[in-house]
Amino acid sequence: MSNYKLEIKNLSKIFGQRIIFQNINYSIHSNFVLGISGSNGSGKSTLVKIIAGVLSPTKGHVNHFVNGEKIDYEKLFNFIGFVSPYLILYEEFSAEENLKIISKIRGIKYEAEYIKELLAKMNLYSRRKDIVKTYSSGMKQRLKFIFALMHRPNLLILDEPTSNLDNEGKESVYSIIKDYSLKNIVIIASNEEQDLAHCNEILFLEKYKSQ
Amino acid sequence: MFQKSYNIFIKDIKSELRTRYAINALVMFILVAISVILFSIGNEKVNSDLTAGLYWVVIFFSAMSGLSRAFVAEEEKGTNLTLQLIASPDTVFTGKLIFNLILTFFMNIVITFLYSAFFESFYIKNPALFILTFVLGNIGLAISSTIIASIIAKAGAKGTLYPVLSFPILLPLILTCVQLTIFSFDGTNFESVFYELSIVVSYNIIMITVSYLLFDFIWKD
Amino acid sequence: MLDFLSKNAIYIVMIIVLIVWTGIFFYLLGMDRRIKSIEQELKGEKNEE
Amino acid sequence: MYWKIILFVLMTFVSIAGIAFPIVEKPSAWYEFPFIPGLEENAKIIFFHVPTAWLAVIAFLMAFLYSIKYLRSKNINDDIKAYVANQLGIIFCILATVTGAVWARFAWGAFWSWDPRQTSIFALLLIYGAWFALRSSIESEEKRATLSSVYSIIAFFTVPFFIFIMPRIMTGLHPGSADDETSGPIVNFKMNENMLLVFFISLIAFTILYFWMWNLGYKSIIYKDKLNKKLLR
Repeated sequence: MSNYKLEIKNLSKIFGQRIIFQNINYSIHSNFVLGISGSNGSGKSTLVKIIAGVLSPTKGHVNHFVNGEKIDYEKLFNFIGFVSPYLILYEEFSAEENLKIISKIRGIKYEAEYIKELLAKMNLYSRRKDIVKTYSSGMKQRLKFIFALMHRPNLLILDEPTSNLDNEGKESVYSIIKDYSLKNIVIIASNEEQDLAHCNEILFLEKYKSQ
Repeated sequence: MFQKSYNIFIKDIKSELRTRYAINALVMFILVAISVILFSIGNEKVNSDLTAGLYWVVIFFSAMSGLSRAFVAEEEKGTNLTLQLIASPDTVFTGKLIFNLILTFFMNIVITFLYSAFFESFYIKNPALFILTFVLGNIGLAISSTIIASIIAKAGAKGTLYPVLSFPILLPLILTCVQLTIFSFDGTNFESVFYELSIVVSYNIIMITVSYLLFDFIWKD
Repeated sequence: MLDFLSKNAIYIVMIIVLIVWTGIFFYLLGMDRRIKSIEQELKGEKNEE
Repeated sequence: MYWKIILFVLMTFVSIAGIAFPIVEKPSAWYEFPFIPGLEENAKIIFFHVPTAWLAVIAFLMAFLYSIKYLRSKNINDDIKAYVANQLGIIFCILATVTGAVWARFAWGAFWSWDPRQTSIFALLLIYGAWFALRSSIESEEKRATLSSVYSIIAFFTVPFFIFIMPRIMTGLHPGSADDETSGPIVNFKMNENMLLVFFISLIAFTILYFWMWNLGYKSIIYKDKLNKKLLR
């Protein structure tokens, strides 16, 4: 069992003179689902991007620990799975090619069996050889889940996970969240009641607007 | 680390072959640029100094039309975030740099062949010096244009901004390379061009160091 | 005095340059004051909060 | 406050000395400048032209330093300081280019002759121009600050190359570059002590003036931003 710890210290993000959020302090361990909620434009996506290390904060730090050891920023990306509406995969390649290319760039082995399983779970196995450009938005969203899970991350960040999904898709997402949170951390940024119902704790961004 | 960068490069090549945005346009651009120069020269006899200058002018503008592709394509497709999530900044930069290096060499070999076919004064008396200049110049060109491309990919008005930002940065390199090309036409020996060669080498070293140091800041939104 | 100046035109140039410089200097001085007063005002408001 | 008075006195002195002190064959009195063959009365440009070029370089250096500082601190005020430094830099760079060209028309017979110094200042002008072009094309304040800082730093590292390669490629006409290989901004043509003194006073006065203007410039922008923020709330 992996022992993952996420630590958010005095985190602030300021765009120009506009304060997005201020002084967020949080610390969570494995086997935890954290929800992030806030009105549109409140900075949910900004916060998850900072946690994933693709955006730099104005002040404060986000530290990731695995088994008590701090992870270098340079290696962080292999510990994180990320799903969000603004994430776009390479549309000129097929789903399978995308996954193969990505695992090569990540420098990990392409686990054919595991990915086949994921493709089947996400109802994409029959269309795996089609170019992503021809997919519907719901199918693209499901492909993103495979992209996020294929390297078995310790921290799964889901930004609006159920957008564009039908009921069946939503159900499989919830089952993933349930399975995954047993050993790892899952962060869900969403405003949907249904999504937030799966969280152990919810962080309301409105509280961090100003002191 | 290098293996991963190489895989990014392979991905770019595959994507390029599938979409063929840059390659076709680039080859046409080179042909057009050289024929414009040939038309404007007419029957005039061009001396070797001017030929060397024109040679690097074509190289500069071809680079400006093709080398921004590596980052701009990623930005246009919106796949920036994906790449951020699967590779460290250094890996990405190395991958893109390899892509641009290959593209620069391909492009400039084509240009060199066309020049030696159509320009009488493009006669090299010191081939070793010419090849050395060519290799070092191309490396410098690829490094600087890769880092500038990563900047303009995040800015608006990408097409026009690229040559504007690159020119002052590339000017020292291009001036020295023009000088070295003239020397290779004149058949100057290596000892007397040591100064120029060391300038090009130090330019390349400084640029690659600065690029790796600064790329983190550009790449992280 | 006038006679001397009309013979040595360079001194007229000098006087003109001096006048221009004095003008620029006092303009900058005024600007400096204005900005300082804004600074005071901003600080004052902070204390009231 | 004292330094403002000092600035006023120094600049007044430079204006008087630089314009009115006579140039004679054999200087004897303290206010007489030596006669430099080929330059004659034109030599007086040094008191006004060289400081503008000097300030263009100082501004460039300041922008570089504040760009580094911005990347480290992510404090938008550092970016504003770099911005104002570059604003003043481009103004002084244009002044230096124009005054140099006007002078060159009478000293060398042409406004522009691609002398190493002229080429270098042209390159500096291009860098400044490119920097402002880059800035105007980015809307997000933070991105603009980061990218223009990065560009500032890259550009800074290319400038030394001009100093090394220009003299090899072109023959210099510029005073102070005729027979020195490095052709840095060093003044080694024959000035006597008086002239040198006035020249350095002029440099000091212009530098103080620059810092004053820079100070006013960045403060006005920072306060404007603060007031905007207050109004938004």
